[in-house]
Amino acid sequence: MAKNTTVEEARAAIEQDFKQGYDLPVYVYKPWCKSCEICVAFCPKQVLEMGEDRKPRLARPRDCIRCRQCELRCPDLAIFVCEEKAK
Amino acid sequence: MSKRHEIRLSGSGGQGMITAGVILAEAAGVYDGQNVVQSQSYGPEARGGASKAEVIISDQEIHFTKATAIDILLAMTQEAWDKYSHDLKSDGVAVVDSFYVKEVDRPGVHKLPLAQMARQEVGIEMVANIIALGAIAGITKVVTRESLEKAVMSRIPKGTEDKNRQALEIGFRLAAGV
Amino acid sequence: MKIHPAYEMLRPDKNFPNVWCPGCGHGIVQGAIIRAVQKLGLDRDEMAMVSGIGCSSRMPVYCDFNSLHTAHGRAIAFATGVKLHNPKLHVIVITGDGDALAIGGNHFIHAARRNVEMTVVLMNNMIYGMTGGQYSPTTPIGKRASTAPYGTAERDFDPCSLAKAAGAVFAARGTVYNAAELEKLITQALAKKGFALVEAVSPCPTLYGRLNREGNAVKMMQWQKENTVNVKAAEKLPPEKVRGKIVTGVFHDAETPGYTEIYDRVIAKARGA
Amino acid sequence: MSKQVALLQGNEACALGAIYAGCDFFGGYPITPSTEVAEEMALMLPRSGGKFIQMEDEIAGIGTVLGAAAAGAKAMTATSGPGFSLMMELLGYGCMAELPCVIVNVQRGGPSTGLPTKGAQADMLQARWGTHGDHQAIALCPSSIEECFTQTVKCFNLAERFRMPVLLMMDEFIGHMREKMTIPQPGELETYTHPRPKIKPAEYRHFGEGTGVGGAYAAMGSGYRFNITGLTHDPKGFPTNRADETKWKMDRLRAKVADHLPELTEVEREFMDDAEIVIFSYGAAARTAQQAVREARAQGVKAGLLRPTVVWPFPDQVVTEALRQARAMVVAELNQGQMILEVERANRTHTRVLPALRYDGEMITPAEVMNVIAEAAR
Repeated sequence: MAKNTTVEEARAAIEQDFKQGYDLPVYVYKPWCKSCEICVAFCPKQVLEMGEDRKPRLARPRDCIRCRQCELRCPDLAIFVCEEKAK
Repeated sequence: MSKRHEIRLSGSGGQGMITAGVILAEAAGVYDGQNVVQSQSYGPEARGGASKAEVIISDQEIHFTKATAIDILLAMTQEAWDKYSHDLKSDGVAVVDSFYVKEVDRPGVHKLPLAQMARQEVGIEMVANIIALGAIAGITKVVTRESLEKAVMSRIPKGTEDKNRQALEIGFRLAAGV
Repeated sequence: MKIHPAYEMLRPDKNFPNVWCPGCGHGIVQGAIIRAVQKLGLDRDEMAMVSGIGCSSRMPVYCDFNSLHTAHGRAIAFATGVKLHNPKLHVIVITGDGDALAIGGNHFIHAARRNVEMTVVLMNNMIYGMTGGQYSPTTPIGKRASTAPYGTAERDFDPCSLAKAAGAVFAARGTVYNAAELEKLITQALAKKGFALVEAVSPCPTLYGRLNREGNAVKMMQWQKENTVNVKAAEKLPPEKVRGKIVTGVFHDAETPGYTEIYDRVIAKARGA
Repeated sequence: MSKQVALLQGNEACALGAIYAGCDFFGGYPITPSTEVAEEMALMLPRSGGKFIQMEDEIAGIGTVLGAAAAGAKAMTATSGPGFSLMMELLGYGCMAELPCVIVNVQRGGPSTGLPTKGAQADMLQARWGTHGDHQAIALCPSSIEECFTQTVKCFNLAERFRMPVLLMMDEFIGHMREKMTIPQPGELETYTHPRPKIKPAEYRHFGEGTGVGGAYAAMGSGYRFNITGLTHDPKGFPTNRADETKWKMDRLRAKVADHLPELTEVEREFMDDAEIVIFSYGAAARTAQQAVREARAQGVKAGLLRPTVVWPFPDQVVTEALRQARAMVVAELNQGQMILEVERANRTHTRVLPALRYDGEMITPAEVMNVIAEAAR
C-alpha cells in the first residue's frame, strides 16, 4: 500500500502536478488509490485502464465526457474530474 | 426533653405510614428545631405487605440512624403489631388501631378507633394516619401541636386541607380521652 | 479549484488512505455524505458525526466535523445526548448493520420512537467486517459467514421497515453503485427534522464476497447494478420479480415534530408552572 | 433572604446538589433505590432550561450522558447495582475519552437483583475496578443528607477539573433516609466549571496539556473541531496503537489522579489524637461507627474514627499513619469485606485489622461494632 499522506500533502502534490503542466480531464492521486478497479470497470466511455503500476490511467482522454462517475464511486477519494480549462 | 426518642409507625403498604413518618419528622426537625432522622422499610409491593416508617427525634446529634429500642409504636394492622412490636421498650407507648389489631400481648396498649373515626367522621379511611399522628402527639407530646399542624399542611395534596385538619383534631381528641 | 472537492471536508492532518479494504463501499458512502453536506451548505462547526464500532464507524475520524467515535452499538445513545444538549448541531450517526441492529438495536428503535433529530447512515454490508466476517442481523438466510460455515439459520432484518415501524420520519435505501442516488437520499435525510435513516448497501468484497463466492469489488458492484429495483417500479412488479433484489428509494417520508422541538414545549410548560 | 431549612431524603438532596452545581443534563433509567434522583431531576431540570431524558436502559443512560458531556453539558446519571453493572463499559469510555460527568450509585444488596429495597456497600470495589483496562477512579461516599448535597456539588467540581466520570457511592440507607438540612445559598459552596480554550482552533489539541487537570477543553459545536474516541489516541484524539503514544495516554490517565492525591484525599477524623483503637468506616455505616466510638469512649476505651468522604483514590497515607499509631483498626462496612482489603494493603506496620461487617440488608448496629472494638482492645 502507498505511503500515508495527509490531505495537505495530497493537496500540495496535486497542485505541483498541475503546475508542471498536468492537462487531462481526470486526475488520479496515486498514493491514495488502492487499485480496486471500480473506476475502470464502470466508466461509461471506457476511457480508463489499469496501468502497469496497478493504478488507473486515462487511456482515452478525448472520449471522457466528465460524467464524474469515477469520482462518485471511488472509495478512496483518489480520483476526480478536473474543471474544464477556460480557453 | 434531653433524650433520644425512637418512634416506629407501622401498618400495611398504602396506609400512609411513610407519609406519616415524614410529617412527624418534619414537625420535629423543621418546626420544633430538634434533630431528626426518618427512615423506612418496605417490601416490593406498592400496596399491602407490612410497612414501617421510623423517626428518631433528639436534641443531640443523631449518629446511628436506625430505631432499635422503640419508645413509641404505632401499629395499624395485626400483622404490623406481630412483626414490629418485639423491640418496644417496657416503658414504651403503644398505639394500635382497635379495628384491625385484636390481639396484643402486653398491657397498657392504647387501642384507639383510628380507622373507624376516619370513616365515620371524615368520610375517608385514608386519613387514619393523620388521626394517629394527632393521637401520638397528644399522648406523648413528642412534637408540638402547632408544628405538627404546619407539617401536615405542607405535605398533603392541595384541596385536602380541611379533611386533614379535621383528622388531626380527632387524633388529639382521642388522646385527651386516654 | 484543481483539487478533489471532498478534500476541504477532510481532516487536513489525518493520514490517508483510509483504513478500509480496497473496494470497500464505505468510502463511497463517505463521499456521498460529504457532497450532501456541501450541497446543503451546512457549517462544519455545526456538524456532529457520531459513530459506534465497526468498519463503517471509522468514518468520523476522517471528516473535519465534530466527531465522536463511541462504543459498540452505542452511537445513537451518545448522539441523543449530543443533540439534546445542543440542538443546533446537525447530528449524523455513522453505523453498520451489526452496530445498529444487533448490539445497538434497542437504541435504534427507541431513538426512532422518540424521533430524535438525527440522520442515521447505516452502511449495510451484511457482515461483521472488522472482526473477520461473522454473520450479522442483515446477513440473508443461508449465506455464509465465519460463524455460519454452513450458511446462517437466521432471518434478516429490513432496517427501513424497522425504522418506519418504530416511528422514524424518513427511511430510504440506496446502493454505493448508484452513488448519485445515495447522495440525493442523504441530502433529503439531512433536511428532515426527525429521525431519518438512510441504509447504504455497501459491498464487503474482502469477507462477504469471498465467503459467499461473490467475487471482488467490481463483481459485487456489477451485481448491485443488475439487481437493483427502484421502489416505485417494484410496487408495480409481481413479488417474484422483486425477490432477492435490492429495492432502493424512499420508503417512508413523514412530518412529525422532532424530540427537541417537543422538549422545548416541556421546558415552556415547566417554566410556566 | 432567610436560610431555608428542609427535611430532605438523600436522593432528593443529591438532585438538589446537582442543580446547585449547574447540572443541565440528566439521562438514566429508573431503578430502585435510586429512582427519586431521576424523578427530582425530571421535575427540576426543565425549569432551568436543562434536559432530562429517560432512556431505554442504563447503557443508553450513561451513553447519552457522555454524549451530552462531549457537547459541553454538566451531565449526570443515577442508578443502582444492576444498572451500575450495565454501565461499566461506558464508565471506561468516559475515563478514556476524558469526559466529565457524575454517576450516582445508590447501592443496594446484591449480587444480581439481590435486595432492591435494602441497602449495602458492596459495589465499592466495582467502582474502582469494574470496567476493564487500567484506569483511575474518583468516588465519594456521603454519610448524611447534607453530604448527599455537598458531595454531589463536589463530584461535579471534580469531574469538571479532572475531566473524568466521578462516582457518588451512596447507599439505600442514606438515599431513602430523611434529615433536615440548611439548603446552601447560591455562592455559598464552590462550583467549578472548566475553562474553555481561547487559542486558535488550528492550534487546539483536545488532549494536549499535561495531565489535563484544571486545563481548558472545548465542547463540540464551539468552533473547535476535534475527535473523541474510546480507542487509545494521540494528543489530537486520533486513534493510535504506537507503543510510545499508548504509554503517553496511559501515563496521563494515571497521573491525573496519582499526581493529585493530596488534593483528592479527604478524611474526617474524630477522637483521633490519642486513639488506640481506630474505626475505619464510610457512608451509612460510618454513622453507626460514630455512635460506637462515643460509646467506647464512655466506657474508657480510647477509640477514634477515620471516615473517608473520598473513598477513591484510597487515602493510603492517612490510613498507613493511623495504623502506625493504633493498636488495632476495626473496619466497619456493609459488605463481606471490600475496603478492608485496601486497609490491609496500607498496613505497613502489621497492625491488627478486624472486620465489623454486615451484609444482610440491615444496618450494622453500634453493639455489633462495640463487640469488635472489645475484641480489638483485648
